[in-house]
Amino acid sequence: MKSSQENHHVMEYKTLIGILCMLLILTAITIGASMIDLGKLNVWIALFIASSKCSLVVLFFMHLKYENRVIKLSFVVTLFCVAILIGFIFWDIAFR
Amino acid sequence: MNGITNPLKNVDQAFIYIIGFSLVLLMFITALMIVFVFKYRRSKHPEPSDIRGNWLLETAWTIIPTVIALSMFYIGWSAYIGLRDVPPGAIEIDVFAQQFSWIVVYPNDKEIENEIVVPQGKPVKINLTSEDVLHSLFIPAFRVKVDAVKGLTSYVWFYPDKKGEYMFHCTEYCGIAHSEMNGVLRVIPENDYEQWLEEEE
Amino acid sequence: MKTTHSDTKGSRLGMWLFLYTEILLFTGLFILYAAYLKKYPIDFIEGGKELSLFFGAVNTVILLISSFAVAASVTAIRKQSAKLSAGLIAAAVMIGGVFLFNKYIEWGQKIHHGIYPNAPDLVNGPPGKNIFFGLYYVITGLHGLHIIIGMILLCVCVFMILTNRIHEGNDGVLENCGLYWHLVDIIWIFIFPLLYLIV
Amino acid sequence: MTETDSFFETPAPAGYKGIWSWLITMDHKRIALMYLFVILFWFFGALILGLLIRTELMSVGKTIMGAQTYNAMFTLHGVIMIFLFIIPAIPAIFGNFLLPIQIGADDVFFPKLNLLSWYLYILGSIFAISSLFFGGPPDTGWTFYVPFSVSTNTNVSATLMAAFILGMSSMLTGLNFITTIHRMRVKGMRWLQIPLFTWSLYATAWVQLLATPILSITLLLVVFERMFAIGLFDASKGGDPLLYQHLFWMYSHPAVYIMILPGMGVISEIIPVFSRKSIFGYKAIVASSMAIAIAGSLVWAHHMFTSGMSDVAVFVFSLLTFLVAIPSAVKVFSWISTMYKGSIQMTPPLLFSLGFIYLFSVGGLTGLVLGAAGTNIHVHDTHFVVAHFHFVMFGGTGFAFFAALHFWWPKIFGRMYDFKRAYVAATMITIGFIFHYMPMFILGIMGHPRRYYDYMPRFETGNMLAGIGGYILITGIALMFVNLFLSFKNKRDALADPWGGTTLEWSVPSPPPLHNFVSPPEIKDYPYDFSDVVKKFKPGNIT
Repeated sequence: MKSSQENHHVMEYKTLIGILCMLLILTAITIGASMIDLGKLNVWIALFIASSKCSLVVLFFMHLKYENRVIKLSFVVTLFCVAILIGFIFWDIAFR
Repeated sequence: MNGITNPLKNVDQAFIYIIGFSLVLLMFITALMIVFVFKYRRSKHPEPSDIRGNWLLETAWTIIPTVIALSMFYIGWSAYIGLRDVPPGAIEIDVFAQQFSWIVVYPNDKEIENEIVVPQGKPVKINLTSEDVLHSLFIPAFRVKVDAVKGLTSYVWFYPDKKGEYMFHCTEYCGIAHSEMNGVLRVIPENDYEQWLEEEE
Repeated sequence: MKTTHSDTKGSRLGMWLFLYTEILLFTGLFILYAAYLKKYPIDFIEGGKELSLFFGAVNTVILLISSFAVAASVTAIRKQSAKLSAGLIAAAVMIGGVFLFNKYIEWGQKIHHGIYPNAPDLVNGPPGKNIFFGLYYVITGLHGLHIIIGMILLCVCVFMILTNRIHEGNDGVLENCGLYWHLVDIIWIFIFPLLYLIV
Repeated sequence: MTETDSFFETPAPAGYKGIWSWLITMDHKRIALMYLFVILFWFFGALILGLLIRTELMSVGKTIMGAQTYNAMFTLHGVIMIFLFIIPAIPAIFGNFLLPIQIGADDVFFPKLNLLSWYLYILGSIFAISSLFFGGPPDTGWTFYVPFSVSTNTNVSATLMAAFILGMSSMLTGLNFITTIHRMRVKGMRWLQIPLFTWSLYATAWVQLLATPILSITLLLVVFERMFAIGLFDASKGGDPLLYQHLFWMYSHPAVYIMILPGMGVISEIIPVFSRKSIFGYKAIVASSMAIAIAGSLVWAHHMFTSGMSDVAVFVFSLLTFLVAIPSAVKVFSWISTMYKGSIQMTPPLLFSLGFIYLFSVGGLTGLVLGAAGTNIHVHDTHFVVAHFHFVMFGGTGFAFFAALHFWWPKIFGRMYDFKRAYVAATMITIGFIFHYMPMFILGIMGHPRRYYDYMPRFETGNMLAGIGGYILITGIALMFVNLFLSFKNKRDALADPWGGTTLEWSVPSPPPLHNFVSPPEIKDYPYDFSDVVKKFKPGNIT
């Protein structure tokens, strides 16, 4: 049996609570932003805030910040893939 | 002939260009393969050389095919543009595809089924839509094809410069009688066409 | 004998790979959302207004808290306080239950108001609205299914912590189940503004 | 029972006998053989369906079946060949068997998951058959295009669920492979020492992992559409049928690379071994595998040039399609250069590989005709396309599969087959293949649409020729399998390394023992270094 002691990162409770607070604040901001009508910009703001929240969860709750390169890199690849799939379909629908 | 180039010529040229290049390449590959297998067979050539790569060669055979491929793309794309750019003054005909027939409606509301009649020497634009599932209008003689989609109007145009009768088919699978969903495209002289258009069924 | 390897790094890699497939699964739906938002911007805004901001916001907040609880429980197990860890997970499961209960009420209200797939009001109304609610039901339904799966996984974790099969030094299972729960949370982070907050 | 006993003689898990030592096994080699068994079953079934289709088309009008039967048959032929044969064939059989051995591991990373994948495959199979007995076999074509797949009365849902489950099976296999390659390489094996077959599986696994979920959700949506009439793809309710096609091809085009990449990996193993010479441009082949995997995911909409999508999209996707051609061309050139100044020994696996290079080149080059927008319009959805993708999938992956069977058969079963019969079979298969599919190119250019139950009389000669070719082809395939199975009777034991290979699987006994490696394997600096082999096999002779 190999030991599984490969430097587990322990997140401090304080950090976690800090992250949670930030997440809640961002939630409030996104609700607030949706009250103001900025036209098309609204969607982008909402997506930006959601992405920030998502980054917080992924980096700290899911420990991605402390993971090895393989996982970090493959996660970026996946996001890239998602962006391509959603983006490339607009070659069609935006010009139809 | 009123300055319109028939797009099918470009399409055919693109076919010849791409298939020609491909045949040359294919023969080259096959010949090399056969020559190597015979020339370097073990009984004749028991001592293999240890070659693991050649930087120059590998770069060359990445770049040259890229150039060829891009030229093919360009020729294919310009042929496609010809199929999409409808010249002004085209006759517009509406076609409705349904399981399993084609309803053809002329600007004066004349309606016929499974038959398209067009005058010789005038560009024709067909606006196509579907009443139910997907269909696709394919007129092989004019190298055109487009899907009929419910809720979407698509078009093809072609230039009938010769008289005659041509088949058209459905090429998007649409059910049990898919293969029977054919029709005839008749190209007739312009005078006959005007007369035909006014005729009652 | 085959060595029974306990390579937690490897199983975590496997879990992440699995999460990628989940992300791509929802991407399929978000592609549809993006395409239809482009096609029916007005109807989507109208549809968004009919959804209850209250339920959406509450569910967002509680999911975030449950995510925190799961993250904290991993910390707890590493600090050798198994009881706290189990408690936090149990709390997360309960929050998941509240989430589902809210969802149930919300769906119930919608269905009561004649908004459900293939409802006459929707079919005869503006096409974009039908699409919006079609997506709403599919996305939230699939997400709800993931919540249920996540809750089951977390329950297993509670059980394993209490029977000392997850402990400090062997917390791979807890960590991986936690990852899954966080992913479900992330997906909701995107669903919430896209469905509820669209203006 | 000793450590060197083959995995056939060592039950895994220990203590179980007979069928149970297979059904609950977690040994990657046993699972590979279970895959072999069921995949061949489906392959034969779908071959027969294909033959019946071509028989029906041999003459104008009704020949042996009605239109509905015909439609169901080409649908099932497609679904079975794609989801139950080509996609799993090489990864699930040879990948499972060889990947761990090639990287010096004793199993895949998640053995239980591996077994689960097999059971998911079986469950998918059951769903696929069930549609035959409940509600009538589907008649939508394997593409399940909406709105037809939503409105038809046949039991499409069962088939959709089958494809969904099979997708999960393939996804989990990919997940397993990636983790295995990352975590279980024997100590000292660096990334650029991994054999090319494993590299190709690695590239494939990423596509399996990232593309399959899109198909899963799409098929699920069609099932929902059929059950609840949501209207997401229904034009009369505001849906857009074209979006289905986008989503479908987002998976199904990359799936083409899931099918062909492992085949290319097989060829990259075989050519150097029988040329007794290092593969030409190892790094270029690795890079092209990854390039194909990435670029192949960006070109899905080239299946939709006539669908009514925007011209801008046609431009972009046509351009990208031509760029995918480059890495494939690089591979073909590398294989041929590998033979240059080699010491080539003709064997059945090599003959199949040469067939692969030729047929795959034809398939790839005709792909250029389809990639160019202007020419695509004319030949799209005609027999030209049918011929093209059969050249790539059957002439490519199919031949690679046959080559792999002949190449690794002695390793897997420890038995050598008869060469003469294998040559006869390979020749028949190739000739039959060319007779079968070449006429379809001509038919397509003449304007013969695909999925046609009946056709114009002027297409009859071509269809007749294709039919005859089909019979030659299938006779050759039958002969090939008879020959392979006869090897069990001959009792000609194969050596551990009958061909003179350099990768790790040739360093273990044939068949391999349960734990693959009795002592830790030795890693060469370069996986295709033949200098030792050349010394050992002087003068070359095969047992």
